[in-house]
Amino acid sequence: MMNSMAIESRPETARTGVWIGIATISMSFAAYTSALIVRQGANPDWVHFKVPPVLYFNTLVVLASSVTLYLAAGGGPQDPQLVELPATRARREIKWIYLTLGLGLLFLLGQIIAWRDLSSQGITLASSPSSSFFYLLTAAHGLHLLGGLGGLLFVAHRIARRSASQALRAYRAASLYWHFMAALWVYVFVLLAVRI
Amino acid sequence: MHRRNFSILALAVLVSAAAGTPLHRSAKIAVAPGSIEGTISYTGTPPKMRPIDMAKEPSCAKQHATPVFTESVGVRPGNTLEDVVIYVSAGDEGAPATKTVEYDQKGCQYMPHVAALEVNQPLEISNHDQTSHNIHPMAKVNSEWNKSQPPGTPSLHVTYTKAEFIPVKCNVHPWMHGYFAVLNTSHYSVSDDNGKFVLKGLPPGKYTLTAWQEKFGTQTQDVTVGSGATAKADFTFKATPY
Amino acid sequence: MVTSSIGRHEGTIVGRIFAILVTIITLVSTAIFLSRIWWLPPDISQLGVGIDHAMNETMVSTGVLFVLAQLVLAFFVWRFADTNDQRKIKTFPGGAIPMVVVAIILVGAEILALTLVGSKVWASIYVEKPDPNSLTIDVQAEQFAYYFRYPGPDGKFGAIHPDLIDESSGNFFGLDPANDTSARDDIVSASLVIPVNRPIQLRLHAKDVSHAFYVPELRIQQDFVPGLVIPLHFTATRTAKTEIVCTQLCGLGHYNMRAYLEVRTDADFQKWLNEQSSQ
Amino acid sequence: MSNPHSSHDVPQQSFLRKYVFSLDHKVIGRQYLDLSLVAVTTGMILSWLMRLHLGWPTKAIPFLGAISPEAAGGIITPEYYLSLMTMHGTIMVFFVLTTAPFAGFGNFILPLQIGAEDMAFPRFNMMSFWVTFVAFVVLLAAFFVPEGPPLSGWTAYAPLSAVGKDAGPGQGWGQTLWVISIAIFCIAQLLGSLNFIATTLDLRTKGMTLARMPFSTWAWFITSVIGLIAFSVLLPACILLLLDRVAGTSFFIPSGLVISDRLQPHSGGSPLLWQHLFWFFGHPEVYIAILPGFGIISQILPAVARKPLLGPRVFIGCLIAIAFLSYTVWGHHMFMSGMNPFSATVFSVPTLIITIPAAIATLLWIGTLYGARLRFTTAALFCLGFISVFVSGGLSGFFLAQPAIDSYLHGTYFVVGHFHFVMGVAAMFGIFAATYFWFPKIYGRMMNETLGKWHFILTFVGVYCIFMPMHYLGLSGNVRRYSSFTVDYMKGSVPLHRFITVAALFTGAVQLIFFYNLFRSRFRGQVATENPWEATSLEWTTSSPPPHDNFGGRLPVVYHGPNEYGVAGKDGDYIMQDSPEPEQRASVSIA
Repeated sequence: MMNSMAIESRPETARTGVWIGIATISMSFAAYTSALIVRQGANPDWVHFKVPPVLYFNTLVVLASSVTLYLAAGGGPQDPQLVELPATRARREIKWIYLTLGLGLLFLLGQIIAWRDLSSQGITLASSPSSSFFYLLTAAHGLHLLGGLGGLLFVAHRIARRSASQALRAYRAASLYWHFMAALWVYVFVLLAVRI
Repeated sequence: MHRRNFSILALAVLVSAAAGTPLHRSAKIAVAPGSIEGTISYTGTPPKMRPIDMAKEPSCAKQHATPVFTESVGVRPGNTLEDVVIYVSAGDEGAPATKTVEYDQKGCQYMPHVAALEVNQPLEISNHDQTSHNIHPMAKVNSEWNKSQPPGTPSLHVTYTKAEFIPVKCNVHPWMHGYFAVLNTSHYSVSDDNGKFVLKGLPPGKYTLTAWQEKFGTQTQDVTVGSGATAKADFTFKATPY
Repeated sequence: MVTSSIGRHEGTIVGRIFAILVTIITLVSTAIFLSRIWWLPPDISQLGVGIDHAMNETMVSTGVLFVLAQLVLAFFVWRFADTNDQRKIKTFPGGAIPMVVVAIILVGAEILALTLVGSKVWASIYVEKPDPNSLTIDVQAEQFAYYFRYPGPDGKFGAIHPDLIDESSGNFFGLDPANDTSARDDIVSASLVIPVNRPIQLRLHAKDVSHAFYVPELRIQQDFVPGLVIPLHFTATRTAKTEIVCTQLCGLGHYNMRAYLEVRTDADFQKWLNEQSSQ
Repeated sequence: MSNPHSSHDVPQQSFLRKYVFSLDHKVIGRQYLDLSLVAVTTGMILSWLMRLHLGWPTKAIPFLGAISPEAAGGIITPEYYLSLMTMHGTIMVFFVLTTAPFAGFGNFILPLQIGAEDMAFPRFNMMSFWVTFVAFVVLLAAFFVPEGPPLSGWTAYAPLSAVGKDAGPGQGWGQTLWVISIAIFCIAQLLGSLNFIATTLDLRTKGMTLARMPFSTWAWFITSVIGLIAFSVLLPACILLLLDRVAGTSFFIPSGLVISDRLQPHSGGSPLLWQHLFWFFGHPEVYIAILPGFGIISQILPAVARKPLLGPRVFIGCLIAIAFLSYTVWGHHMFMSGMNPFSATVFSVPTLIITIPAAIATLLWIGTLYGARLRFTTAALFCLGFISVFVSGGLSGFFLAQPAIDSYLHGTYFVVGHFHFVMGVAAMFGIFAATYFWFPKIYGRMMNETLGKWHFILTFVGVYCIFMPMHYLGLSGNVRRYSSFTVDYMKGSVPLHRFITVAALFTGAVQLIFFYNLFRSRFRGQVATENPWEATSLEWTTSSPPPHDNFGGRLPVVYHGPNEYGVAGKDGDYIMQDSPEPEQRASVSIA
């Protein structure tokens, strides 16, 4: 987690925190997964249904948001001597961050559409164990992603203040979390598509 | 009501208030109340009353020299039925009742099996056993509660505000089942161990009478009570063995 | 420094008191264990012997460790108080290594012995298949009683329909005698009556929440899990009347959830069965 | 943080910022300790009521009838007993044994011991406390809801905990609040654990290598790793349970249940799933409660024995081994649960193996005493008491770890005696030791040692009188969680239960000495010096209590491990961790 981009010797506690958070979230999704597998095996009342098609689009959106966030950093390594971000560069970076933010919101909107789609078919939280897990996993992921949106806003705020090192730290922590959210969604999506 | 009858009406109010009967039913003065009596019986084969196995609660089991039987269908000699609630379901709106109805737990049985009472009438539940009971009236219209009553604790006092037939059970002793019949009328009765009932103090008039049995449901018939007369009303339920 | 002497010399008396207390507590506790004032009730089951054996073995080995550890602790506390005699501190001979070795060897040997003995006994009760000639009895646990069902003369259990359960009419299992002829002769009892020396196979199911089946004299215990039918088998070797109690928290009447277990001679058992089916 | 000038002058802060929503780890640590003091008092009073009822079930308890409608006439109903038991267990496990030794002392001491100015995420830290506080309030609120407080035990086995109020009193709002409270508590613990880990990894001062970390910091660090994994499983489990209760899902509720004559509208759930999820958390939780105690004992013992802890690296290894193994043993709570009997054997092996590191740690403590110059401070006595009760409780675990013997002892008072010794009393002794030891650092004043010693001696005798007899009861088949003993074969146990009740009331009364000492010393105690116990770790290099930024504008540099006792240092027979003097070999004579 440390690399040459770190411009101070002070450890990046925020990034450490995100790594630990990732461990936590992974563990709780592991718990949901094992509950899903056990519950599916416990009884033959598991009702299979097709995942709403909008989820395929959502998957693309969330992956695209990962790319736009990566592009926000300009792609390449940063000059370690840089103290203040040049204004043009800050503007450009903020633009990419907002694009990511927009894609994140689009993703959440898509999730809500998926829920409405299902509930219009009469598939609700309590109607079968498979739908319970569908709503549960998507809601849990969505809530965590909401936290990531907060992180992105914070990064934009830091870039606007144009302290290069602070902006970089914030970006490195928030983007780690955001990429993890994208990866977690792919996991959740595959799990749902395969099991439900 | 016309104006010239006003004084008569006022008198009637006084009389009826003194008699404790509702106003509009006794708009005529100088009448003697009548009564309704009858027998509850069944046709067909009723379910067998099964002996209750109280082995898990020796303190209760030893109170019964002869086996106790299930009471959900109280079959009595002459094809009659005990514990059927007979009440006026139309033609009477009841009057506030203040007398406390007692519901007892003794020998791991409810005494009586069915307690009939009026809306808002005080109900006192007590435990005369050496063991702890829980009283769980499974009300749907009224509010449901569930409380333990260890031996030696004070009686529980409750009232119900809406008419309902409330099944009562004790989870500690699964065979203990009873009913609270909460009624909107002050004219009701529960058939005795000969299947007989009598409703007294009814002002003359036309009534709808309902008989309710916990397994067989309800039956109704219209009865007209004359002044000082005793009307007959028998009910017959159709029984099936299972 | 004023405060640095706190508990230094004047405190040694407390250390001695502690050492004496530990010794007394150890000896008294051990004596009560050895006196067997509180002990397992006599065993009436075929497989209980193995459990009692494992129990005794564990009692002896942990008892020895208990007494040793506590007394060594008491001795060290007594012996190595700071009495201001300028003595040098000493390190335990060999350092940490003997501790590791002792722990691994002692505990390891213990584990091996216990697992070998214990898992055999465990397997014979809970893993091995029951005798094919066993008497099968259906057990239902509910808030807060047990009901036992025998198949009746036809040897077949009627099917269970939870929606037909009607306790007020005595239909605790939800049988359907109107349509199911095999249910009509099922015998339902509130006590578990069994013949002596005949393998018994219980099928445990719960009506509402989790419960347990525990008979200390039989040395067996098994939870009822709602939604599952759990088999349990044993053979009683002596006639007796004892209790079955619930050990899994099931609600307000948990403490009073019990049934009697009556182990009878074969003749007595048949007599009882006939009485029941005539009802 | 890298800028010592700005952090030295503390800005003027509002009252709220300074005492209520403080970001200072020391204030937060004290808040945690105060919260757990309230919690432990509540839990203890609940246990008194339970014990009184078990000793004299038909006697009315004065005033109780007036306080709680569930106990009409002062007589505790069976459901109220179970509620008391549930709340006692939940409060003690979550809000005392997890909160005090880990969140409380850990918060105050850990940053000091690694030479940091604060936690890595002070805001998370503050939130973590207040979320814990909310969880506690929500739990207590369950006492005041119409259907009564929850009664399905701290393990809340489904379906009893999941089906709602048909299952009896306490299964309405009370149980719902319980689930919500625990879920909130999980969030607080996750925030806290995250903070502990990040702080230990990132904020160690110069020279504070992992090998030089004090044992208590090691224990808190490992505990937070365990907590992170454990609570991130309990949280989903609580959410599933909550959905079963309020949203009509069927994760844990199977079909065909008839409860209070009503066929339940659920289908297909698995009650065992809850047990697996719960115990996957529940067993590590035992170590969350006890490992800080391990660390505290290992930290205090060298200071009072005036010699280094025997095998410091072996000890750390034991902690790590326990942490790892704690995730492989949860099934031993479920030997009788109806899970596959083969897996019982599988789970019993790591359960027995985990006793090896625990046994090594115990032997290391006893071995440390050999050739020591023991100073019997109250903290020292509680350490010694810890060793004694941990041995007693640990050994009874040998019985329960074997499925065959567990089939007799499971669900009896033997289990109650076992876990109260090993997890309750041992962890409490750790908390007491930590309190007497660190009180001067936390409040700047000394506790009264004479009262402390009385407190220890009477408590020590008291707990043995309470919990040793429970093992005898268990051997005779006395079942736990019974509100009275009406079963024929248990009737004979009542006299022994009365003895336990008397012992419990006595031990509880003895704690009044502690409370008095605690409050009096806070305001009237003798003023403490920087390092009253002549200990080596960094918290003793700063003033008592430490300034807002811990080290007064500088950060200490570490040259030594925490274990350098019994050597000739410039302060006496020990070398402080930040002392620049060269490392010395302990001048000990080998016996």
